[in-house]
Amino acid sequence: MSSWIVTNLWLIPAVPLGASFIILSLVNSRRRTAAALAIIGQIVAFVFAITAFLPTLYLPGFRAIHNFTWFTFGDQALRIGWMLDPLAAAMMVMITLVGLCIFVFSVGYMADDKNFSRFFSYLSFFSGAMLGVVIANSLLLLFVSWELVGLASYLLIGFWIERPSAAAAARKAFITTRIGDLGFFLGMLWLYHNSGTLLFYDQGRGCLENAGLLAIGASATFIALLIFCGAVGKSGQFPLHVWLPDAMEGPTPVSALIHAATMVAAGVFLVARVYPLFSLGAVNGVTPSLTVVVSVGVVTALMASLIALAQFDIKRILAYSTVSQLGLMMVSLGVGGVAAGIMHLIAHGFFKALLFLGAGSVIHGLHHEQDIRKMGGLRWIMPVTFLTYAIGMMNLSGVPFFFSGGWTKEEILHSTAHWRVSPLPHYLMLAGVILTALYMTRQIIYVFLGSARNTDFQSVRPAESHSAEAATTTENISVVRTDQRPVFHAHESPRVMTMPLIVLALCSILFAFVLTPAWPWFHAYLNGEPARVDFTLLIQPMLFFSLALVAGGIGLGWLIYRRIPDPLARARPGLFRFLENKMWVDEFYEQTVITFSRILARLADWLDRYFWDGLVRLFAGIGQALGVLSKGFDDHGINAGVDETMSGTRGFGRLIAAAHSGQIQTYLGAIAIGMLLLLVLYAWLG
Amino acid sequence: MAWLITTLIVAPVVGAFLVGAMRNYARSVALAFNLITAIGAFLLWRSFDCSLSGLQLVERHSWIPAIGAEYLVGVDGLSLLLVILTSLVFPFALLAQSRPAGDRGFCALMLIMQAALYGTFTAQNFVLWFLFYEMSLIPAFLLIKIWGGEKRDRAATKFFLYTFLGSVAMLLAFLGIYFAKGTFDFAGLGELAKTGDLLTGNFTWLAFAGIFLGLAVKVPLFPFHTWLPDAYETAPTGVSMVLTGALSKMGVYGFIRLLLPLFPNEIKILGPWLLTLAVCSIVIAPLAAWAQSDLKRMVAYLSINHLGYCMLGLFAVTATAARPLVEMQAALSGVFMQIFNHGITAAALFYFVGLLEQRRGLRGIDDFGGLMQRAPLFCGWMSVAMFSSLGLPGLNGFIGEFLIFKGSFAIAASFTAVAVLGLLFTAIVFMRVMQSLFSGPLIETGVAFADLRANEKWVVVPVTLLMFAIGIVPQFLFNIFNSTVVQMARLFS
Amino acid sequence: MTPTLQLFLIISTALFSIGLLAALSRRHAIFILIGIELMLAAANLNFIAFWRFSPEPHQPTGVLVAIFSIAIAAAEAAVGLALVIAIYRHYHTTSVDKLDQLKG
Amino acid sequence: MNSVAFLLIAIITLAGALAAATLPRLIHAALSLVVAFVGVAASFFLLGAEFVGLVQVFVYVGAVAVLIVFTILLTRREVTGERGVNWGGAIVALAVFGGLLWTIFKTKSLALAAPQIEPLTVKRIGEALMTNYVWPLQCIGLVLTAALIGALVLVMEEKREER
Repeated sequence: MSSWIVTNLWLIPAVPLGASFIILSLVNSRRRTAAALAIIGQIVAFVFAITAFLPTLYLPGFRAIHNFTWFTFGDQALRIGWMLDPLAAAMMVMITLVGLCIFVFSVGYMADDKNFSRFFSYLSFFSGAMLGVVIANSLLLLFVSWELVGLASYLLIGFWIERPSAAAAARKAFITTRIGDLGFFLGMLWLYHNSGTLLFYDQGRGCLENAGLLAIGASATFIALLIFCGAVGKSGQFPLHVWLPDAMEGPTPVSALIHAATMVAAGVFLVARVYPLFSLGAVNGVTPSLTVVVSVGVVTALMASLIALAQFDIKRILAYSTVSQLGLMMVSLGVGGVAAGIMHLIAHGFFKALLFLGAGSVIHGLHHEQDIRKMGGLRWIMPVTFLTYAIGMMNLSGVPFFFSGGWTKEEILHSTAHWRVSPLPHYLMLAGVILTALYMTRQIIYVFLGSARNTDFQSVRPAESHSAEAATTTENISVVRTDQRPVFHAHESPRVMTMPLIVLALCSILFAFVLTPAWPWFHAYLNGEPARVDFTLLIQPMLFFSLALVAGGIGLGWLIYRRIPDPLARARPGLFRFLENKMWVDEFYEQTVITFSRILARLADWLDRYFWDGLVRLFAGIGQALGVLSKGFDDHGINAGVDETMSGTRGFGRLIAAAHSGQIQTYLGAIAIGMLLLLVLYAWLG
Repeated sequence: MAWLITTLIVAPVVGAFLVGAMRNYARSVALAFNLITAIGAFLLWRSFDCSLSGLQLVERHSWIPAIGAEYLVGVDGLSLLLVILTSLVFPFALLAQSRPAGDRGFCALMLIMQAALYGTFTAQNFVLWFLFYEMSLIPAFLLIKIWGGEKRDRAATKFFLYTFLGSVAMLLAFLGIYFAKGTFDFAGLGELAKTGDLLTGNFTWLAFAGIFLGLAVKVPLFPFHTWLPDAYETAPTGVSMVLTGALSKMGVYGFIRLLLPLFPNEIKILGPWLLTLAVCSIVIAPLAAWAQSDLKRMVAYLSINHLGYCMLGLFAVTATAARPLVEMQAALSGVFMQIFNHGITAAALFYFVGLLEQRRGLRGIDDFGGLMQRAPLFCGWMSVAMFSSLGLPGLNGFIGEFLIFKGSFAIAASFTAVAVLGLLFTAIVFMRVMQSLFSGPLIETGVAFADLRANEKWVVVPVTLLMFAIGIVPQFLFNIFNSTVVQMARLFS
Repeated sequence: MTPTLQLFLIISTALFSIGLLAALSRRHAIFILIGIELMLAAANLNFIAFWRFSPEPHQPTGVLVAIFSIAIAAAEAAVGLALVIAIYRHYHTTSVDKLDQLKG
Repeated sequence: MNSVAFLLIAIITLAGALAAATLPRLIHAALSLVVAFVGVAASFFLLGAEFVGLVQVFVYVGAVAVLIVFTILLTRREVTGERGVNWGGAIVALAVFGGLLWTIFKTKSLALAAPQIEPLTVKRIGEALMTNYVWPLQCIGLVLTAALIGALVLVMEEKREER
């Protein structure tokens, strides 16, 4: 069984990919079939993922590979392959499970979209590509899937294609991540050159095994950093984080699946996958490349959580929180806590998908209103959404005991505490915890507590909401006109959307039980060790300290944000504007990099039109001068053809015309001179 | 089966005369003859033994013994690849071209050009090769001159003079070599060059310069490229497809067959400069493309960029001192792949731009908007071509580029590192195109914009399927030229 | 001393230059023709000389080329003189100075 | 090979040629040309190409020179004994002479003595003409015919116009 699933691991990505292409070839009107196909594909992939997961449970440190030749060039073979190990298996299960929830959610969320089936095709395509990233045992296969994932992200961000802002965001995302991918590409080339293979594991010959690492030697730092560029782009790390908040232009399920739970985490996954490269030659677990990872992570995490404090778009807050959580994971990997980082990745996958879907549910219920200033008081109208959202918020803020996010964050803080280089990341991450609690509290208060602030929405009491829930969403856009202003009924989402929320909330809670220090099963599973049970480990000073911090953060948030409008905006308007405008990073890039390359493009065009062409014209002119000299070389045509400026043409034309005296003897003399010149040339060449 | 190659060369010429002689059905006859050549190319492929490295299916007749000219044709992996590419591009180009006035002449000229291309790719003697090489130039000139868009006179003259001057330089250089060594045989000259007694003294540099100029203009290599945007922009769709799909390969082919084997030392001396030119082609061309507003011109610039990758690989293989065999094979395979892929992809892109122009008479990037709402199929298939061109994995463009970069990174790392920027700029250009053409609100030109028609699908679907096939299971293409790559890598090292 | 190839070549060079002189400096059309004939004779002399001094003189290539060349020269002279007559009839001059119909 | 004969022939040839090129009267020049051609023919004899020498005499002295004289007679009305030498032409001719001479002296391999050969019989020339060179021979025949017809047409057409 286990060998069968290893050789046929390709089925896991292939099933959603196949589903995607089948859906794409369907007519747009076959909506039910499309959704059904996508969901069935996802379920099949999930079942396969579980099948692949099971064998990894029996043996600690299980790793099975299947390599084969993709193609041969010259007499060399390019081999790729896939692998099954705890990391891949855990990721697969997470991706397929979260994906499944989001697919189901989308059925409700996208119900009245006219390109419904195309949406599911793209989603399936994404899912397949993402699973490809996870199972790859070759950096090349990983890169291939990586790019396909980027393509899917591009297509889905720009899904509402008639919106110019969506198209711009999609383009920005594609190009920004591609900048990182260039580094990744170069790193891959370098790695291939040094180690002679791109396979991670190949019975001792892979590039992550001893022989390969030995061959890589000192250049490992550069290779690792170049590969890290790819991760920076994909995971929205500073300085390439700018695309991720803009990517929220896509439909909310897309934000949940791609830009929160899976794709953006691929960067973290990549670093974890090639971790031997990063840690090669480590002294006390510290290498230059890992230090860079930590620095980038710290900057990203803090910056993003600060910006999140000043945003008003419900999805953008979550986007910045994603960026900051990814930074946190990078920090964890950088300080050596690989397992901790991956645990947080998976936990984050569950609860961030949950939060985004919750936000989607809110947006859906408010008929595509995203500004949190216009929300409020939704806890009565959307009880299920509120409850699950609160669970997600607890996870994200890092409340331990019942919430997986709390435990994983705990692990990360532990890892940072033991970093040899500097204690600074540890303290900054503690500050990050407070900030996270702050902005999440702010969001919850704005959205769900208090009373409705927007007159466009009529708050509906819980008693009425049942009828709304029963009805399908398409019928729910009932507009009541009062005072010439449309008044929408805010409503709880249909069951097809709330069920995924509940499932995800349960996942994020249940997952917590394999993360506790008392029984760190998941940690051990990832590290390939047997897990031990020790309840005394539950009592740790660190745990209580961070609990205090979280509580402090939430309490502070409650104190500050009880009163709306935003007190920070009132107290420090300058600072608030700075944060609200995303620290002006976008504007900075616009003014520097983008403008610069635009100018470069204009320059290239100008050079081409005038300089190079002019040079050619100059050469043509020299040719013509030679023609005048030899008095027989009729190159009037060259002039007419190449010379754009007609006056020059005419001048040369006259010169040449003067050479055509019509006298036979002049021509004859020119021929003689030509012969003489050839003679001289011949003599010179000897 | 030795007569196969001759059949391939002669059949289009016969077709051209037949088309010229008949009053009607020019297009159908031309397509029928393309079917014949396609079958011929297929038979050639089948009877070609991929495991052997040398020339195969050689046909040899004495022609003008006094000047060492022979009728010597034969194929190795590279030639076969290009013959197949030519056989693919021409029928699609004929299908793509809407019937112009004077269709008879158009089809006849296209067929003659096709014959010339087959000849160029199979001839193994310089005189014969040069004859075919020039033979392709005249139909191309006439096709642009007669059926081109506005500014066609200027563009055609520029195209002709540029390439013709290059050819003259090359011819002179070769005459010099002939007088020095008395042979026009590619293989014989290669042997002489290998032992180091092809030429000596100043004359070597003159000959090198002549041949280099001729080929660099044809490819074109930066900064000899300025004829290309004008020519591609003005040429009618079918001709643009052929120019970029098949004709531009003649230059690269010439580099591989002539310049690199004959002048190894000169190339080594000029190595960094040549690599710089290739990198300039790669980086500057897409930048210039970014600044264009005419789609056809933009694709033309990107074509320069893609051929720049070929040049990078070739120069990396020959121009530097330390060269592991593995990397050379990678770079060469990449170049061969890229030749083929660029032929397919760029032709497809020109086809799509041609469709836009045919539908609305416009091809400015700002003339369209929101087409996705009206013509999703059109946009989808065109996006595939664009993604293939920007090197998305899973489509054909990626494999060639990956191998070129793999090979040349190991040999000339710094140049390759800069060249990677070309990938970014290409992506930026295509993103710009997609954004302004497909997305946003539907603008006036897009109203009642027809989606792909059935006859257009006959062109689009096979080509796109081929792109996917090469991108996912490229082995069938590698099989054609693997032994040739091994042999060539040995030759260059 | 027997004459070497070099001497013959010098003679033919001199002959050629004299022909060139005639063709370039005289205005009468017939002089130009005479000059051309002289140059052709110089070329023929070269052919024969190279044949005679070549390592393989039993191949009569040089001789045959010279014969062909003489034949072509004869044809050229005939046509050239006919042209002179025709031009004379038309323009009533044989001075090439006055014939500049091709002036650009 | 007799060097005295060579010297004599050289002097006759060059003198005749120089006279043909520089004498002011056309008819004198034409007669000097005959001398030069005879000289060239003599050097052919000296080089052992007797047949070519004979052809030279027949064709040039017998046909071309006579043709030239006829032409002179036909166009006699304008005998403006031209004055003033075109110095440009002379300089160019001198430069070419110098250049060629320089090249000849520079090429060391030219100082050869003639090898011994068996005489080249007319039979061998005939065989060569009828075997290896039969195509060029045919072409020459065609060219001559064309030249003949062309010359005739050129001269006749003018007459028709005059009428």
